[in-house]
Amino acid sequence: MTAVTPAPLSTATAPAAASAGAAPPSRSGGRSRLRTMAGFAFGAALLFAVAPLLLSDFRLALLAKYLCVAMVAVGIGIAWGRGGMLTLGQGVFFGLGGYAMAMHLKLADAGPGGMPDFMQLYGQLDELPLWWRPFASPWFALPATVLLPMAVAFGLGSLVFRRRVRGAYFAILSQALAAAMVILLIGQQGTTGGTNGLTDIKGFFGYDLDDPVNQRMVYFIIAGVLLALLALTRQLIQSRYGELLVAVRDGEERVRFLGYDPASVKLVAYVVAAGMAGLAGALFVPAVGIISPALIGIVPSIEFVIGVAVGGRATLLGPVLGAVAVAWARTALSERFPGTWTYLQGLLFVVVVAFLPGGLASLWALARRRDVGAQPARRGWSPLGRRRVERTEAA
Amino acid sequence: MTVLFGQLFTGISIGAVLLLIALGLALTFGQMNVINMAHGEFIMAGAYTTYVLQQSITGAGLSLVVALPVAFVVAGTMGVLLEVLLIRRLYARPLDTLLVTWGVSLMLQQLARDVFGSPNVQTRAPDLLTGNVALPGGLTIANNRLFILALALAAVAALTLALRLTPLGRRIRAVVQNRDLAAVSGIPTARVDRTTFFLGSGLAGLAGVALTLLGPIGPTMGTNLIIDAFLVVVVGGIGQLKGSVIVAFALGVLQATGEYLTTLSVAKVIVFVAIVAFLQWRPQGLFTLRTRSLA
Amino acid sequence: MSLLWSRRILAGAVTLVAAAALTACGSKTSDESGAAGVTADVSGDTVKVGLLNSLSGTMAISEVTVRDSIMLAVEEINAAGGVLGKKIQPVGEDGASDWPTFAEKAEKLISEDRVAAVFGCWTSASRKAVKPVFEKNKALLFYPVQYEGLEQSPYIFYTGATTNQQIVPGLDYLKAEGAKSVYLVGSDYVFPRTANKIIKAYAAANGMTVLGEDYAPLGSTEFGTIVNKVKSSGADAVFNTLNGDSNVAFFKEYKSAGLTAAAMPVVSVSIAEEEVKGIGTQYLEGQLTAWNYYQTTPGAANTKFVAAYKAKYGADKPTSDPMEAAYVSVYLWKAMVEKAGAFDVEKVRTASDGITFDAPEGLVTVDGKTQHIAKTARIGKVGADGLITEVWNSGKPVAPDPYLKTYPWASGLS
Amino acid sequence: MSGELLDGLSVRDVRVSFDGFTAVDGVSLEVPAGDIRFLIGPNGAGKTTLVDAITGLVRATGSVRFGDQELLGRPVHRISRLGIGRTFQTSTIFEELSVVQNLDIAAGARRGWVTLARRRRGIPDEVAAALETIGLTGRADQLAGTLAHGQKQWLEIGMLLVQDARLLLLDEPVAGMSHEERDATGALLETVSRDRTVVVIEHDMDFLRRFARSVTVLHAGRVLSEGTVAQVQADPRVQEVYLGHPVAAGSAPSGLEA
Repeated sequence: MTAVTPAPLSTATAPAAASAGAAPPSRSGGRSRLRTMAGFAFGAALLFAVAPLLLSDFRLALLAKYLCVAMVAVGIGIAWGRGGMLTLGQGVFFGLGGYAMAMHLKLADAGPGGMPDFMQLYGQLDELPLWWRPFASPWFALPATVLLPMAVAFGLGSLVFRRRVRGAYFAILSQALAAAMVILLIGQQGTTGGTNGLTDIKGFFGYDLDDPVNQRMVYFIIAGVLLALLALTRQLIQSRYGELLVAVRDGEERVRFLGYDPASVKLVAYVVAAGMAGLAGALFVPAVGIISPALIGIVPSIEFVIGVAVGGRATLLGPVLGAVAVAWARTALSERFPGTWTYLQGLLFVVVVAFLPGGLASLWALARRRDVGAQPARRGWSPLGRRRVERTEAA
Repeated sequence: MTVLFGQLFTGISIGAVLLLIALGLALTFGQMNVINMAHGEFIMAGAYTTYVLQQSITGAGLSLVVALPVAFVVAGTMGVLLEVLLIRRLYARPLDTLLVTWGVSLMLQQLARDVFGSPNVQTRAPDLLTGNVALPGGLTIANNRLFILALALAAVAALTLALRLTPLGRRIRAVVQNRDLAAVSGIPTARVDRTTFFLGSGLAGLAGVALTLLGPIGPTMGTNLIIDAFLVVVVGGIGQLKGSVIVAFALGVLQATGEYLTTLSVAKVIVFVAIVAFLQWRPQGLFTLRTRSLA
Repeated sequence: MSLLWSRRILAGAVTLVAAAALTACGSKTSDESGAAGVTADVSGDTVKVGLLNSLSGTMAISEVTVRDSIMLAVEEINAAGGVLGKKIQPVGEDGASDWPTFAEKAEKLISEDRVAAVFGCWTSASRKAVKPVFEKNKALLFYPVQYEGLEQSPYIFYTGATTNQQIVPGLDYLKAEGAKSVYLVGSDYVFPRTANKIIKAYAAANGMTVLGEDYAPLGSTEFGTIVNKVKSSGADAVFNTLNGDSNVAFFKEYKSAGLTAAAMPVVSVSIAEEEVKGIGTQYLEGQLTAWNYYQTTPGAANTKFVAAYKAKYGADKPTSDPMEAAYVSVYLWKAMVEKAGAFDVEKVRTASDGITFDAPEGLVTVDGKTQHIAKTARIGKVGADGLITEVWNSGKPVAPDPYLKTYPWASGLS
Repeated sequence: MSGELLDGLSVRDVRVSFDGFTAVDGVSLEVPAGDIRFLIGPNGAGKTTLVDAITGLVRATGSVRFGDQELLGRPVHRISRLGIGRTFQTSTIFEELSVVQNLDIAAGARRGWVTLARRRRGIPDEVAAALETIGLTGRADQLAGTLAHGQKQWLEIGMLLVQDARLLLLDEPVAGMSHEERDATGALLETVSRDRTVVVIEHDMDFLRRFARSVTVLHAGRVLSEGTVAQVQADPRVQEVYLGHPVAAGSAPSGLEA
C-alpha cells in the first residue's frame, strides 16, 4: 500500500460543475489575451493615474505600503495557491530584502566611510562590520534584495522538499524559521539595530525621502514593479510549469511517478515567492522608512497569508486585491474601532477560509460561471485530504 | 557539578512544560490532523479559570486542586464548540484548519482582553509550591517544577491508559487509523471526533492551570508557547504519544544546555537548526506510523 | 496580436513610467515647501491633540494605562477651560504594538488630523520609528516613558526618566547599601542592553563587580537557566531590566529557587504598580524598584491625581510612573503653549525652557536644551499590599543628562 | 517506443518488510517482453507492495531488473524515467487540470526548464496519439475531474503511454467499471501490449480469463503458483488458498471454479 492512493470517498465526490485548473488555453484563445491586456491597462490606469489624483500624499504613501504587501501576496499565491505550500514564513524573505535595502540606504546616508548612527550608539563599533561592507555598493545591495531571500529559500527548500517534508510540517517549520530569524536579528543589536530595526532612512539613491514629490516617485516605482510581477506571474501560471505545479499540488506522488522530481518543481515556486517577498521588502523600506524585526515575525507572516486567503489563493489577481483590501480595512477600521478590529480580522479569516476557501475570487467565478483560474475549494483537492487512507497503514 | 545537575533538571522541567502543552496537540494534531492554533488560547482559558476560581475560593491550594478539573472541562468545552462549529467542515483540509483556528485565536485573545483587561492578572500559588527541595551539594529543585513534571507524567499515563484500555480509546484509535472502516463498523465517528477534541483541548486547560505557577496570566500567554509545542509533535512523529514525550524532554535538555553555554536567543536558534537537521534524517518524526507523509 | 508582443508593450510601459517618475517627479534637493512641516489646525474653538498608544497587541498591557491617564489630564484641562481658551479634542490612534504602524499613525495624526501635539509611544522601537516622522513634519511628540537615553530630538519632549534619573540612582543606592557585585538580567532589546552598558561602566568606576549578564528574548517566559546562573553567581544584588511578561516568569522562578529579597535583592526598572498586580506580591514583596513616582508618593498633587484616576477608572486601578509622566506631559504642554501664547511648534519649543509644574511626583522642570525633565529619583520597595513605598530619594530633582556628559566614568559610552 | 527493443521484467528474491512484518518474502518472477501478466492473490498477499518495490516507493532487498537496468535503490522519478509506469487502485489523475494538460504533463518529464517556462501551443503529437488510443480525443479540454470513472482509468493508462513507459504496472484497472468499460479496457491492454510489457493486479476473474496471457499467484508474500490461466486454475494449492479465505478473496472462488 502506498500513501498516494487517494481516498475512495474523496474521489467519489468528483465535481459536476465547472471548476478549473489552469484555464485550458486552447479554449480561451485570443479573447482571453485581449481581456488580460485590457485588465492590465485598467490596473495601470488605476494605479498610475486615478490613485495619485484622488489620494492625499499620506494616503498614497499608505497605498504604496499596501502594494508592497500585495507583492508578497502574489508570491504566496504562487507557492500556496498553485503549489500547495502554505508558507508561514514569508516575513523572513520580506525582511531579508528589506534589510539589504535599508543597509545600503543607511550606508548611503552615512556617506563614504561613515557608519550608521545606531552602531556607535548601541554597538560602540569603531568600524563597519565586515558583512555590512558589500552593501555600500548599490551593485551588490540591489541584486541582494532579491537574490539573498532566494538563496535562503533555495537552501531551506532543497533540504526540506527533498526529504518530502510538506503540508502541515512545512507550514510549521516555515513559521519556526520566522521566529528564529527574529530572535537572531534582535540578538545582534549592535549590527542590526535590534528591535528598533533600521529606521530614519533619509535618502533613496540621492533623492530626499522627506520630500513628498520623491515619495510619489517611490509609489510609482512600486506600482510599476507590482504590475511587472503580475505579468511575470501570469506567464508562470499559464506556462507548462504552471500546469505542472498544480499537478504537484494535487498529486505529488503521481508527478513523481511520471518521472519528474516534485522537489525541484516546488523549489522553483518557493524560490520565486521568496524573491517577490524580498523585492517587496526592499521597496517597503523607501516607502515607509523602516524595517524591523516586528515586520518579519510569525504574526506579520500570517497576516501576509490572510490577504491571499481572502482574495483567492489560486487566482492571479485575488492575492493582490485581497492583500490591499485587508491592509486597507485594517487601517480604516483600526482608526475608528481599534479593539473591534481584532475581532473583525479574526472573523474575516475564519469565515473566508472555512466557508469560502476559494476566497472572494470564487464568488466572482461563481457569478460568471466560467473558469478564471484554479479553484481549490473542492473537497479533496488538498494533498492532505488523503490522510485517512494513509492511516490504514497504522493498522 | 551542581550547576550541571541544576541545568539538567531545568532542561527536564522545560521539557515537562513543553510536554504538557504538546500532549493536547498530540491528540488534536497528531491523531486528528487538526492544526489548532487556538490551542494556546485554550491554555489561556485554563489559566483564567484558575484566576476566576481564586476570586471565590481563597485557599491557594484548594483552588488549584479545584481548578484542574474545572479548567479541563472549560477548555474541553471550548474545544468541542470549535470542533462542532468550524473544524468539522475542515477535516479534508487540514492546512486550512491552521488558518481558521488562527483567526479564532485572535478573537479569543481580544475576548480575554475585553473580559479580564489587557494587563496580566495574578493568582496565588500554594506556599508548598513556591518552595523547593534542597538536595545535598547545594542543589535545589523547585516544587512547582516538580509538580508540573508530575502532572505531565500523570497526564501521559492517564492518556495512554485511556487510549489503550477504554472502549472510548479503542474507538479513537480506530477512527484515527481508518475513519471510513470505523464508520462502516458502526462507530459514531463524529462523536468520537468531538470526544477526542474535548480531551485534547481539556489537556490544554490543565497546562493553563500549571502555567499559572510559572509565568504570566494574560491574553497573549498562549501564543509564545504554541509553536514550540507544535514542533515537539512534528519532531516526535504524529499518531502516537511516545515520540512527543521523548522529544519534549530532549528539546528541553537541548535548550537548557544551549542556554547555559550560549545565550537564550542563540539557544532558540540552535533548537530550530537541530529540528531542521533532525527532519532531514527522519522527515516523519522520531516515531513514524508507516506512512509516506502527513500530506 | 501575439502575447509576446503584448508583454513587451507592457514591460516597455512599466519601464517608461518608472523612468518618467524618476526624472520628472524626483527632485534631488529637498523642496522647501515640502519639508516645511504641517501646521496644526487651530482655527476652530478646539485644538486637536493626538494620542498614539498600542491598544492591541503585546504592548497594550502597558500602553492602555498611559492612554487612560492622558485622557484624564485632557478632561481635567478641558473642565478647567482648556488651553488658550480652546478645548482639547483628543484624536486616538492604535499603534497596535507594531512599529511601522506607529509611524503610519503618527503621519496620519500630523498630516490628516493636523494635531497640535502627539502624546504617546512606549517602547524605544516605536519612538525610533516615529522620530523621523515628527522631525520631517516638524511636529511635537511627548514621550512619557523612562528610556535608555542617548537621544535628543528637537521635536520630542521626554517626560520620563533618562538613565541618570533612574539607573544611576539605582546603582548609587545599591552601592550605598554595600553591594559589591551585581548580576544583570534583561530582555533582549535596546533599553536593557544600553542600560547594562552604563551599569558596567559605573561598576568599573565604583569598585563593583558585574558577575554576569544575561538576556532573554522579548516575551520569553522560561527562566530556569538564568535563575540557575544568578543563583550560583552569589551576587549581592540583581539589576533587572526585563520587560513585560518575562518579569512574571522571572520572579516566580526566582522565588522557587529559594532566592529572597533579603539575601539577593533585585532592583527592577520596568516594574511599576500595574506590573506588581500582574506578578503577585507573593513573589515580589521586599524587592526594589527605581522610578521617579509611586502611587504612595506624598504630596497634595499626587493625592488629587490618585483620587481622580481611581474615581474615573476604578478603585482597584493603581497609578504608576509612566502613567504619571504621561499625565504630566499634557499639563507641561499646556503650560508651554500658554507661555508661548500660541500652538506653533517652534514657539512652544522656545517657551519650554524653565517651565515648572507641581506634578504628582513633585516639582518638575523642563530643560529646554535637552527637552527632558528634571525629576526626583526614588527607590522603592514592594510591600505586601502591592504598593511600592519609597526607601530613598535623591532629595532634589536630578537634572536630565541623556548622554551622561557630566559623569566621567561614562565618557566612553556615547 | 517504436524502434526500441521490448524488455522483460525480472524480479529476483525481493523482500520487503515493515517494522518486523514481512510483506513480500522472497518473490522471484520473470515477465517476458510483451506479456500481459496478471498478479492475483488474496488481500495482503503482497501484490501492491511488490509493485511499490519495483517502482521504488518502498525499500526492498533483492534485485529487480527491467531489460539490463537494475531498478532497486533508485529514486522513484529515476525509475520512472527508465520507462516504468504505474497506476494506482484509485485514479490519481490531476482533477483540476484538463485531459490534455494531464497527458502533456505525463509526456514532459524530460523537458528542460526553458520548455517548461513556455506555454503549450496546440497539442503535441504523442499526446494526440494517446488521446486517440484511449478514445478521449473528444474530451481533450474537459477537466479530468469531470470524467466518468472508466474514462479516468483510461486517462491514467494514456498518461503511461505518453510517458513512454515500456513496462506498465496497473493496479486493479477495471475495479468498479461497467461491463462495456471492462471490454474496452481489455482491448486497450491488448493494443498497448504490442510494444510494451504489461503487469496487471486484478481481482476480477472474468477479466483475467479473457485478457491474461500469464498469471502469477501470490500468497502471504510468496509466489504460490505461476503459469497460464488454465494451469493456475488447476493448481490445487491455489484452490486451497482461495477456498480457505472466502472473505478475503471476495468473488474469487466462484470465478476460479467456473
